[in-house]
Amino acid sequence: MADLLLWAAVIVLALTAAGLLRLLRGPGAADRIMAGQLFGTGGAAVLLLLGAGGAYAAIDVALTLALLSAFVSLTFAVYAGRAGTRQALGRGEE
Amino acid sequence: MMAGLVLDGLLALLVLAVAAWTIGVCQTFAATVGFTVYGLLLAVVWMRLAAPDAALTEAAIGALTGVLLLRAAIQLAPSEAGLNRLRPALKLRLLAGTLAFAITATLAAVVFHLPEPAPTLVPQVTAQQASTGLGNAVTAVLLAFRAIDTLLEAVVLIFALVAVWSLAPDAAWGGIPGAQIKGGSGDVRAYLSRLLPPVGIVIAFYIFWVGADFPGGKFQAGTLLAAMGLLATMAGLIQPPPVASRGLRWALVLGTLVFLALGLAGMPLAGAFLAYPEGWAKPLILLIEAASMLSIGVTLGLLVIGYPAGQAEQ
Amino acid sequence: MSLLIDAWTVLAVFSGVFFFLAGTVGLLRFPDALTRLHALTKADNLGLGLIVFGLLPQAVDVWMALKLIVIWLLVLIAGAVVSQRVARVARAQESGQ
Amino acid sequence: MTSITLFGLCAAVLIGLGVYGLIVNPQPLRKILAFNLIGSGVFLFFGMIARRGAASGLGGDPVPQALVITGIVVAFSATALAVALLLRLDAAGGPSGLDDAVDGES
Repeated sequence: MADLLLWAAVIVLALTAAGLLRLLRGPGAADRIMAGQLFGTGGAAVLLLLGAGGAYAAIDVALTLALLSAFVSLTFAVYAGRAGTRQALGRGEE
Repeated sequence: MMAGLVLDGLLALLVLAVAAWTIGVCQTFAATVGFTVYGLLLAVVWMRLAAPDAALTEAAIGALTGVLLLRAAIQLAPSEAGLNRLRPALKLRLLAGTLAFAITATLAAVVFHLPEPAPTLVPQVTAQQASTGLGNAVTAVLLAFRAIDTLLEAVVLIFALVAVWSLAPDAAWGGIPGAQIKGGSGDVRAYLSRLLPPVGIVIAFYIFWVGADFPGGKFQAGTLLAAMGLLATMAGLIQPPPVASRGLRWALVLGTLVFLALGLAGMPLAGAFLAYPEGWAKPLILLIEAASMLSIGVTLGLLVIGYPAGQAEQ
Repeated sequence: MSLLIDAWTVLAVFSGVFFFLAGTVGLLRFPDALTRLHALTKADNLGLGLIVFGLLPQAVDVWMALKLIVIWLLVLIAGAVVSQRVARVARAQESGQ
Repeated sequence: MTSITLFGLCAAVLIGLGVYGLIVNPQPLRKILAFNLIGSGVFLFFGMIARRGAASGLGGDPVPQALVITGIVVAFSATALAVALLLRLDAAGGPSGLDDAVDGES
């Protein structure tokens, strides 16, 4: 059973890694924040699967992660939304 | 066990990919997002290394560092935009690359030549752990066997905050730390900033309480409190107290004072500095943890908010 | 009985993983930021929700089950609020270009 | 090739990446970010050593793990101080690029 959950964790991590492409290519800040959010959710899912598989402390880590990824994603979205940011970052874009 | 190795391999590759990308990408905002993702992945790596306390700390501190770097990136964006397109000379990059490769190769060699009967302090810790009454070995090390490190670490945090505050321009000294944040916008963001902090505080106290016997503890709980405070502050719902306020300064040093007082009390009562009288270890440790959790939370939050900039500059 | 529980866990967890797959494919393949956002938040929250439901019977005590539910609710609420802000950034980004 | 060695090598490469980023990146804020990579690489190295010392029911040796926790928090406060210095330098209109050699070539 634990091994099966571990394989599920491997698949979820692989899928989250695919989300990395969007992080790398994402034309705009919005796409990058979304990729960050996907990592937050995916990371929490991987930790839950590890936690149920035996390392019970992983559930607490997932709890902290879920709480803080909300905080970080919101802060990134707010700052990316500010007029000054887009204009300043627009110039910096490759 | 195969699944474990595949998971670890994928994790290591992912961590390195995100780290390399964070170094390579031109745009600072993207690098900050990459660094936050890197912190998340590192928390999972710490779980795979059977260090749940470190995973909790990494997840919490990673979030604070991400926000800290983002705020700095936004403020420095105009002046640093010009530097974005500057590609350092090829010569410099080659030299840096060889140095980095040399460091990595040496460390890799060390990894392969570690002493075979791996040195460990587990027997000593487990032997003495019963006297502290704590189930969590890491908390026992942090607050009983190596209490002096934790005490000095709390002092280092206060020094860091004093140093950050001392950067304030003279006109703004004693004022409200951080840039003046306009009033809470009534939109969805204020909704979450009102909803999360109570939940976060309950989770922080849970993480603190569970830290005695299971992974958790005051550092992780303090960081969560700091994150919730920041969330409310950045939404403009609360304002950090001015630097000059007495209450704030007491809150900052409370944890260290309690730690120091109990440590000194240990000398007459238990024969040595930072020693706990027989049977009293757990309650005293929990008292110290409670006090330093609040102090660490306030200190870390104010470290992110930064020095009082006053109206002139922002 | 425990076989039934394990079967339920496997079924729920792997359907949750399937929704993660859908979410990630949506994030990569959809043309613009707003559609990607739609795919991301819907699929991920559902994926995590199914994984949580799959793991509930495996919980050793009621506290663990409670934590699983709290984690899922946190991700749901965060997803809802943050996607609003990200949509605003995405729209501004579209109009900006 | 156990997963412990794997993470040890991962830590070594992280430290190398951090050093490279620290030297090459012209922006001071990115240098701070690279410095954080070096820090987390070193802590990961500690974690690998701790994992090797696992015995009698403990997943890892608690002493290096305790050092890592203290280290992560202190590294954060050092980063906060470095960022504050940078912001104050910027606010006072100081030069944003620290390294003239990079600017010199243009």
